[in-house]
Amino acid sequence: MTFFGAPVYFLAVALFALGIFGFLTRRNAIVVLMSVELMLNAANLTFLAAARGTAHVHEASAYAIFIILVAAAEAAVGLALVLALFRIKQSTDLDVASDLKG
Amino acid sequence: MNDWILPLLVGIPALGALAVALAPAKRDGLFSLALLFCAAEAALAIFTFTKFDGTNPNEQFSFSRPWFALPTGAGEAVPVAFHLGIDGLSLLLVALSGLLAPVILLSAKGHIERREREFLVWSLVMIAGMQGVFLSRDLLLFYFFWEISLIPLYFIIGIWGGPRRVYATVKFFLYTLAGSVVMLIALLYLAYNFGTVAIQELSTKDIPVRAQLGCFLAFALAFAIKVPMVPFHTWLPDAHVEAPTAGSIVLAGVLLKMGTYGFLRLGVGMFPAAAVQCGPWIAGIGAAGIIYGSLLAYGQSDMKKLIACSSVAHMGTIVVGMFALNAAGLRGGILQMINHGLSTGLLFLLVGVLYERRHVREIAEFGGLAQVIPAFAVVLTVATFSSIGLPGLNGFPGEFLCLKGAFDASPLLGAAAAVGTVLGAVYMLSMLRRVAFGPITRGENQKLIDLNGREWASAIILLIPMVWIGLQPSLFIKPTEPAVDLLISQIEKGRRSLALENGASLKIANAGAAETGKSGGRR
Amino acid sequence: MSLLPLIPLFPLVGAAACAILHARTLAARRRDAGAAQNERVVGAIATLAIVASFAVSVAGFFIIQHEPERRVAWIVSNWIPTGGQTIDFGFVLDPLSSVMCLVVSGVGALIHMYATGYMRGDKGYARFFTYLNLFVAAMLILVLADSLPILFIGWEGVGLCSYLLIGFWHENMKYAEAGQKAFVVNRIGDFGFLLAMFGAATWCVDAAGKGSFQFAAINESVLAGHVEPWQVTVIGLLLFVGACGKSAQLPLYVWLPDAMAGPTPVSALIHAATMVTAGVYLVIRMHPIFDASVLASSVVACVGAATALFAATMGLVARDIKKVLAYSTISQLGFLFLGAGCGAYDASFYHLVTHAFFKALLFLGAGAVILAMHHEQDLFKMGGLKRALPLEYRTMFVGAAALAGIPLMSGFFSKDEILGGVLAGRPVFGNEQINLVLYVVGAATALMTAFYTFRLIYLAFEGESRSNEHPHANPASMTIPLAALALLTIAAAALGLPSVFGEFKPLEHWLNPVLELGGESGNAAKAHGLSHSAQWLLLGASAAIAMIGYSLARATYGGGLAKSRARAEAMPGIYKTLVDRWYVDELYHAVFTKTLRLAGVVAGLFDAYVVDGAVNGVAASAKRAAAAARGLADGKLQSYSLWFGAGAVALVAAVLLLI
Amino acid sequence: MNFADILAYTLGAATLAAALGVVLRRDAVVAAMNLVLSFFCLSGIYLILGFPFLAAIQILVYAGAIMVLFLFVIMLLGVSTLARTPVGARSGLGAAIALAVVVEGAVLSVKLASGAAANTAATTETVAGVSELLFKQGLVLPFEITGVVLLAAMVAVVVIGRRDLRVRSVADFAREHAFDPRPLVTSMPPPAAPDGLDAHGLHTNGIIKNNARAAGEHHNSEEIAK
Repeated sequence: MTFFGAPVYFLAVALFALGIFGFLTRRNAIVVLMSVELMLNAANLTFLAAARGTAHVHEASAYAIFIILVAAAEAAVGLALVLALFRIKQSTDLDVASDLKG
Repeated sequence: MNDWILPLLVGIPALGALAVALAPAKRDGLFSLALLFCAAEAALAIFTFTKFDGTNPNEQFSFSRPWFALPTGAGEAVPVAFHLGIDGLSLLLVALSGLLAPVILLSAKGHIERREREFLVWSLVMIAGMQGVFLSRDLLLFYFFWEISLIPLYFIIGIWGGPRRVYATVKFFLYTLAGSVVMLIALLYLAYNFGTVAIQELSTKDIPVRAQLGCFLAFALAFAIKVPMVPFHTWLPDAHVEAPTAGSIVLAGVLLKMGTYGFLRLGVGMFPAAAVQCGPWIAGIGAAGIIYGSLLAYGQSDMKKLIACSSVAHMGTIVVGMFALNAAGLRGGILQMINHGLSTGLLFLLVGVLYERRHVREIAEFGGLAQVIPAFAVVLTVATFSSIGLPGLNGFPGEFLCLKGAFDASPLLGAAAAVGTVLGAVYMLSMLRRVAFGPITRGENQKLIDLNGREWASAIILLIPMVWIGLQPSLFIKPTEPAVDLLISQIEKGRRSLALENGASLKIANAGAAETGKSGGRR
Repeated sequence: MSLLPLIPLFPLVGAAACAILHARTLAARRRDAGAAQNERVVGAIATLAIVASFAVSVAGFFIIQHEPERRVAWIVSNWIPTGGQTIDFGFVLDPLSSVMCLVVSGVGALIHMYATGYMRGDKGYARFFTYLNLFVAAMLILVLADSLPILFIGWEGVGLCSYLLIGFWHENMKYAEAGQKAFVVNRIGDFGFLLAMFGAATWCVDAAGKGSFQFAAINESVLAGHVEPWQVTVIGLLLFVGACGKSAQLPLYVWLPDAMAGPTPVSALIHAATMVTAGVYLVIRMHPIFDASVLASSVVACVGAATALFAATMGLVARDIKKVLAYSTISQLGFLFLGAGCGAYDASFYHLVTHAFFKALLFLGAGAVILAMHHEQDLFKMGGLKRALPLEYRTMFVGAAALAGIPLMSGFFSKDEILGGVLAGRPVFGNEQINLVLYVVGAATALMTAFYTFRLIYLAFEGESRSNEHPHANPASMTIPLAALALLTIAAAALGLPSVFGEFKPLEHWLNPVLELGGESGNAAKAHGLSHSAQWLLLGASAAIAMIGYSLARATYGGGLAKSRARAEAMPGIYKTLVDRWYVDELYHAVFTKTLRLAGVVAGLFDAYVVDGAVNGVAASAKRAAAAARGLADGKLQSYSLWFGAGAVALVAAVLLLI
Repeated sequence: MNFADILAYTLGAATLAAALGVVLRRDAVVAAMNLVLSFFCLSGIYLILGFPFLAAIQILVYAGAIMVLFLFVIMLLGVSTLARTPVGARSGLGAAIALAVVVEGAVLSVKLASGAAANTAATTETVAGVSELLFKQGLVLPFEITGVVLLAAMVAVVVIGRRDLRVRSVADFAREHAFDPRPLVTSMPPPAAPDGLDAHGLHTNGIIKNNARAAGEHHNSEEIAK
């Protein structure tokens, strides 16, 4: 049966689920950011798969591009934060940064 | 028509508070200024008592100004009026709180050393709040003053109290507030369902029995906490032990009466059917309260806590008297409110006198004071015997009527309440003996000085009415009679509507039943 | 007749005057210690007040003779409006209350005169007379009251004064405790009285169905039968509970022996002549109730007899001169209730009057002896006072003779009347035999009374002195009342000679209007009186009893303590129990005081932990919940995102499931 | 099941494997490499889907730029050697949520797939079409806004990345930038003890500690102790 029916969406869902799992459980800040990228790609895939062959192909592509751009900005800022965190705490482990507990 | 009296009764202490707050004077100047206002308040209260027309059952000197309107979803807004009025039920209480005003000030002068200005402001606001509660004839206004009178005591106990004052005052405040919140819900229910918050109108409207029961129970909770009735009484001993003497006098003297007055005016007055239905239960709890309060008092070693527990027992007598729902019981309840205010007020005054000299309240610390300070011992003896209801003093007529009312309602209830008189004698006399009689056990007691001018003045202000009520009770009972008879007619109306309700439900339940319309209430 | 309120008013005014004088002496004493006590002034005021009241009573006595039913009333209407039955502050002077007034104010005046001597030098002199006057005023209110609540005012008033007077020397904690015990036990009695009052007001309705507190109305309604039998019995029994509390009958007698802690004039006035007789007065005043209910009157009779016997046994071994007299008072009161219970109201009233005289005489005599022996009260440390105190010896002998029932003395006749009344009286519990048993108990008590009375006389006055004190003479102000009372005791015999000596019974005729309320049932004893021969037999028996008692006492105590000590060793067990007063005090202490104290502590703990615990629990649980909630915000980013994720997932699931 | 499907399936599987690698591998660098691999596979899928321009963009921007940035940071911080357990304490809950997402995603995708119109493959994505859309009509404003977003991101990165990042309040900022009479330090002072303070209470070493003067104020002893 064709890949472009349900399976492509299953792939997207799987990627998204893995992204969430990585985001929620990995303690290393950088891997967390990567998981975010993963989730964004899953979204991209869904957009494109849905628009395949229809009149909205260009729009889907444009949206995908927007997503990629935003992902880039997000990655940059995320990494800068990780850098700053490292300077203060000498580690990228997220659990260390818990000074704001109340 | 002299409708200026009542707003002045509430206004004088309020203005006094303002004056004291702004006056540039120092300690003594402030006290004398406040005393001036309180003396005016007392004079006006006595003037009101004399001018009150004892034959007219409904409210007099009423003063009513529209205040604001409660917007309701449907229909027009519910008008709320600043409506003050006095009638038989509240006459004696207004007179009592007027009379207590100078007593509070005089006793405060002895033991308030710091932040006097604030204390005076708070006590004057307190008095205004109390008068407001007894005078308001509009439910929302009643609630307004009910809350207003709570805050000053919170500060009085909280700032000038004893070591555990914060715990005591927070407990007191929250406990009473919880009750009044439930009351607020019932109040709003009434406002929105019956379109009015005027007590007079609500009393005449015949509210369906089921709604009456709900509202009555809500109001009853708030008042039961305030009275206090037994399961809700634990805040009283703590509040009293930690409160300064002036705070204790006002708390025991008037604040507790708001609960019983509320039961009377709002509970029985507005929801007679529910009152008839719950009457026996509340009276039963009241009787249990008498015995439990007395046992509590007997076990105490702290003089002030003993008197606090004794007022739990006395308030139980008042509740039993009132919820006997008959002529004698209601008269007794109203009179006993005043008697308890006077005798317990005097007892706390005397404990304050000892506390100012020895800074300790344990009964074991005293002994044989009659030999050192005989005048004090005489006044203490008079107060003790008035509190256990000795004929010739004010306690007897009130307690006699309450017990007679209880007996008329049901002999068992009468017997249970009467046990209180015996237990009362046991713990009060044992306290009196351990404090005033026997050899002088402590060295410090040797050098105690007797009552000074100020203390004598405040004691005499309380002693005069105590002896007068004892010798001529009719002077104080007669003016309340028309209002009580009006209340009795309300109760009869409640009994009829209850019987109708039971009758109706019986008819529905068993269409063929022979016996319908059996009266649900007392015999 | 506006003279009536004057009777209690004079002592009230006297009390007020003495109080003011006392306050002035206190102020004076504080300024310069040792200011001269104006004893003479205080004593004069107090005694004059009582004498004035006595004078008015005498006047009243003669005035009511001309009144139709010998009855005069004075009322302040609507004193306490109760909505139902009104309570009026009213006095009534009728045969019964007039005699009581005479006795109270007469004996009271003599005792006041005696007290001016007895209390000399006491620093609370004025205070004593304030209380004594107040007491007489309260007693007069009690006697003159025309309705139950006003009687209750007098009732509690005398309770208060006995509390104040017993604990007069309050420096001694023992005396203060005795005072408190007296008041509390009285209050237990008053509990019963209160309920009886309410019961009478609600149940004893007249034809129109309206209840009332007035004696007249209540008696009428009972006689007219408007009241169900069980209600009459309940009222009767409750009234008797009140009477037991006040007149120290069996269950509630424990306070009287301790009440001897008060000064002797107090014991004479309150615990012999007046207050303790209030219970009997109440029973006589409400006799229709006791006539109507056989159960109530039988209970009264039996409790009276039991108390008489019980108290007499304790009297045999008491060492303290005042304790002996206290037990004898309880025993004689038992006699009065026995007579009243059997319907012989006039006999018991007659004995009440004579008892008031000779018991007051004995107490005053004992007071004189105590004062002479520098406050020594133990009989075993006295002896041979005959020579030192001749007048006291003679007057006390007269009193003792009357108490013991020596023939031709007033006590003999009145006690005989009672015993006759028991035999011929209403059958107790419905059968005759019990009357016989009660007669035997009465006789035994009479025997013991005779024995311990003369034991007291011999121990105190006969034999050689067993103490190194040399007694000094008492002032005139004390001896005159003794003589007066002795004369009264002798004269009282004339009040009611037995019918066998001819129909000379002035007291009985005088009381008829009050006691004849119930017509035939009113005075059962007289209805089928004893035949002449039975009466002679009765008189002989009583005389014999008295003589046996006298000779026994003379034999054992004539030669000092030797024989009595031997007798005591013979039966140590019984002797010990009697000395320890049948361990009743310990029993009461254990049963009542301890349980009450325990209940107080338990209530305190229950209150602090359960009720307060619940309140604090609510507060604590709120705090705990807050702490738990705070655990969520642990600062870790990922835990926040976890909850975020969980929320999102749940939302999506909800949307999916719902659509 | 033509050739394209087979290729698509393999690429899909490869993407999944790579994604698993990203998530589960302990070493950050290996994770990064796996991510790059997944991007490549994805671009392959885009090609098959008919989005050639986007596939290129995916490779260029994602794999080329973003991943390079990641690797750069990883290398800079040298964190890859951190040998700590990869998975956090709450992994159980995380896994549960992931599973829930899978289930819900599956349900949604089935719903999405069934609704899709028959793919007529009439039009394929062309660069002209996309550029027409982005620059001429339709999505011009969003495009410019993403430009601004990127600018903002750059500024943020510059601010955050500054060397002397001090926890600052407005008061500190004002105090610091007030006129400072001290002469500028012309030459770099010799490196003093790691956490020594110079006369003016300023830190001398390169690594940012909490602002000493600020620390002085509220005694953040934990910082100074370490």
